[in-house]
Amino acid sequence: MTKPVTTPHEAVAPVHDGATVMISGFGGSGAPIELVHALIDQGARGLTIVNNNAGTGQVGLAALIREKRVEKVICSYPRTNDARCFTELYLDGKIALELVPQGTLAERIRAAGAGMPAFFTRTAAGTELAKGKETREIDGVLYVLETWLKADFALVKADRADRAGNLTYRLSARNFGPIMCMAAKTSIVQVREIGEKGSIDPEIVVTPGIYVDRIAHVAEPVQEEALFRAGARYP
Amino acid sequence: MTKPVTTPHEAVAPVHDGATVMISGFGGSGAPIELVHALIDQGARGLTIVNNNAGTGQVGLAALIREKRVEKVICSYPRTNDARCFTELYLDGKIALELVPQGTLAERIRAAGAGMPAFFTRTAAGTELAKGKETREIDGVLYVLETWLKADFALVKADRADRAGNLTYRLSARNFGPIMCMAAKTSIVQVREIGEKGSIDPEIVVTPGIYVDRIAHVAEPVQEEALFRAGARYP
Amino acid sequence: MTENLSSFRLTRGQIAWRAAQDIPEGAYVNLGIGMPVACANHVPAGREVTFQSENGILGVGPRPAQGAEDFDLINASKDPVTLLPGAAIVHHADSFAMITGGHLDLAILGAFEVAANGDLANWSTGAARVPGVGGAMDLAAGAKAVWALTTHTDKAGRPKLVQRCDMPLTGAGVVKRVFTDLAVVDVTAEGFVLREMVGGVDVETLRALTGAPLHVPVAPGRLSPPAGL
Amino acid sequence: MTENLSSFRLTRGQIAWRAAQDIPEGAYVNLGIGMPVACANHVPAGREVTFQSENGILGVGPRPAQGAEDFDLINASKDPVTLLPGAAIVHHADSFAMITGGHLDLAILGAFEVAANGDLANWSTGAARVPGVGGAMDLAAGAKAVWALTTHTDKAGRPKLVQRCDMPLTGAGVVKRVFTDLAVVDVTAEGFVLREMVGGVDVETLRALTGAPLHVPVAPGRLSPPAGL
Repeated sequence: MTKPVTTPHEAVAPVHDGATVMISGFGGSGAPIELVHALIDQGARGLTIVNNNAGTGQVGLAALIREKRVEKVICSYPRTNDARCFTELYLDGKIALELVPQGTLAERIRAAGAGMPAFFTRTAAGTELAKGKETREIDGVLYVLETWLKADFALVKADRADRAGNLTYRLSARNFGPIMCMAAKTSIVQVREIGEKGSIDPEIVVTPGIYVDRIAHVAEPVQEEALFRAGARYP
Repeated sequence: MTKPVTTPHEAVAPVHDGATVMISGFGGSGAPIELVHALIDQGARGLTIVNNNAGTGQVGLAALIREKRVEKVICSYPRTNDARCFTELYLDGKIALELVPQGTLAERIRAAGAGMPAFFTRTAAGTELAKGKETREIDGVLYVLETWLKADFALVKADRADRAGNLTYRLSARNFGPIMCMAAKTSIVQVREIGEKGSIDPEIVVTPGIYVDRIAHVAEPVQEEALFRAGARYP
Repeated sequence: MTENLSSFRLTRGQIAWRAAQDIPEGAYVNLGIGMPVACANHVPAGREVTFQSENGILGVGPRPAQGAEDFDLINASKDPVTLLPGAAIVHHADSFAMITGGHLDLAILGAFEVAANGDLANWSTGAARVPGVGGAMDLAAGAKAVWALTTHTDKAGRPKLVQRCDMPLTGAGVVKRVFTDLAVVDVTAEGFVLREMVGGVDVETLRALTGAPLHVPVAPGRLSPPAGL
Repeated sequence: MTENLSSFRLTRGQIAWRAAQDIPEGAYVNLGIGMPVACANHVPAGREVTFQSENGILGVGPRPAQGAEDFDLINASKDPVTLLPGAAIVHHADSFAMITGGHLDLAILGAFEVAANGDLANWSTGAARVPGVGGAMDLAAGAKAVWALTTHTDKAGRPKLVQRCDMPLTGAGVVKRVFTDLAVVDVTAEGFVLREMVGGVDVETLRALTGAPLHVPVAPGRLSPPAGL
């Protein structure tokens, strides 16, 4: 179907208090800064955030956390160059953390998108991150049962979209975007460029439009890393 | 790494008696006819074949079955326009069939490629295709535990390759090719065109070269459907 | 009782037409092999519907002109198709992720039997010499809604809307609406509820041809398809 | 016992160099954060090795020239990289499918502790205020072989090659070879086996610095890295 194109602020309007929100990106690559800043302005709180990290500096996810909108972070690696926004709240017991091995995180997200409530993986078998989880030995190898990870919303940075919602990404900024679009009830995508239907070759589409609900046009997206290096702070 | 480029006959040389062989294709689209015919010439027998179907007419997989090289077929739909090669042996009790719902078949193949020995799916829950399988109710919904499906070899038809083994496919001939390349110990791919490394844009690669072991150059591949309609027979 | 039912029965094209009228604006839809495929030809003008084919196509277009067929671009019935602007191609696991992940709004499937509890039997009569299931179970389990297209009775005149399926199930409790050559029937928590019936047939006749209780509202709609389909 | 060990110890660059010498022709390799990343700089000329980065790159190339960095193209350490001809970009689940599916020939990882049974501890000292695991457990569990790069002892002089890991495990029984600043040690069914040691250090000293029995062949190799790394 033809997808609505809006501003970042309109795009994130439906995010409600208490929502689980996936945010794409690995470090700064693929971080939907404009959508996250719009979410800060929007005001939703009590959020559970799924991201690979827990924010850097004083912009994007770090700023969302600093503004006390986040109750819990599900991520693989909350320690970055400057993770103080998360770290301070975490050490104060004011934000919860679910630490998930990165591949398990990715596969749990895909499993949600694909309708598989649980799967066995070797990752973390025999480690403390498997504590309390069901394990099973299959052909002499120990595996851990991991469950799908769903979200109410995904905020994703892509590169190009057509009006059918088909997406392409830029280089390694692709990372979690495609699977988060699959796993969220409502996926909200910011793109640099929007074309008519048919403007993206069907064979190079990375995210098919069925996974995209709202498109925000951000013609000149900023790079989180650039903001961080410039010492920027939002708001 | 740089992949060897050979003829179809050289490419299938390592297939051994009793091997499990995945063959790409959905009907005629994506069926690696030249590789399958080379496999018929090569002579391996006692094979277990994984395909969506069980061959049509007297060419390709149907011919491999007719030549009594196949002990078992794992597929979702062995009934096609002219499936007599399979049907006759099956009704005579001379070939085994494991019938798998198509999406479960695809996901079992991907799970093998991704190292997940088992996953829960709603497909087939409460039906006779789930008989004997572990089931579990999760959040009030019944799911079936399905296991990965691995292969010794995959015979796959792609469109273009570079010497790093990266592949693109043509239209809906993509179907099972990418996941079969992931799931097989040795994947053998026929392509219409082979370029130097770097000749395929990294962002449009469908199958990364890590999943490709042997490349056969077939500059003018035939379409199974065309052979079938022409009443062709191999050998 | 209505005599000579055959003159009132819808054609297969008319059943597909009727189902197509109910496909919502913006829906992502998979059309099963057989009668359902024809639904694509009858979506009302101006309504945007995206058709998925389980072999990896989102945005299936009409059959190409004769001579322009490309057998690398086929649908689940293995018939040549085209791509509409905005189409996308994916591999088989990604295609079934759309299905089993609950992303399709609707799967319109053929049926051998539909039970009053929504059970669907459409993959095996139990008598076939060679079984085949294809993507039917994935679609039945995964789509947000499943509609069934079928004749109201089989060739021997036996009801295909039944209390319990005799044939092996495709999916349990999945069917939401049934379009037959005589009626449109919803499957609800209370069982079958008549929504529309063809003109010339009375409720008593329809009930006699239905193998489970058929709840009839005060004023069921009239099923009036265009002629010539 | 060898006195004044520090003059014999390899630099971090030399440890990475030594590990790089053993990467087989044609291998697909993931390099962990920290010391392992430098292995990419020391692969012998003419040997073809493909580096994977878990954020979705197969075919990672060297760091770009200053000013040419693109922060949409970074490695797992979040440092800017380039793509080599023949590279491919995939999404995160597809990238970890390469890892957990057993397609990588080798993961070269940093280590806090390596046990004689191959257990690896490299994600948590148990004391960190904020835990972080990243892709370490996936790599440890998934790669066909895992090598560990580490100093032979920690800053307090305690062995990092141990009988049993005290720290939380990253993976159980996964390490096949350890490259330290003093030696190359294989992890076998019999435990640690010395393969090479730096010149100037005697076996007695090495054993004293190793927290588990160290099997020493008749003629262990000499570890002779180039200077200036």
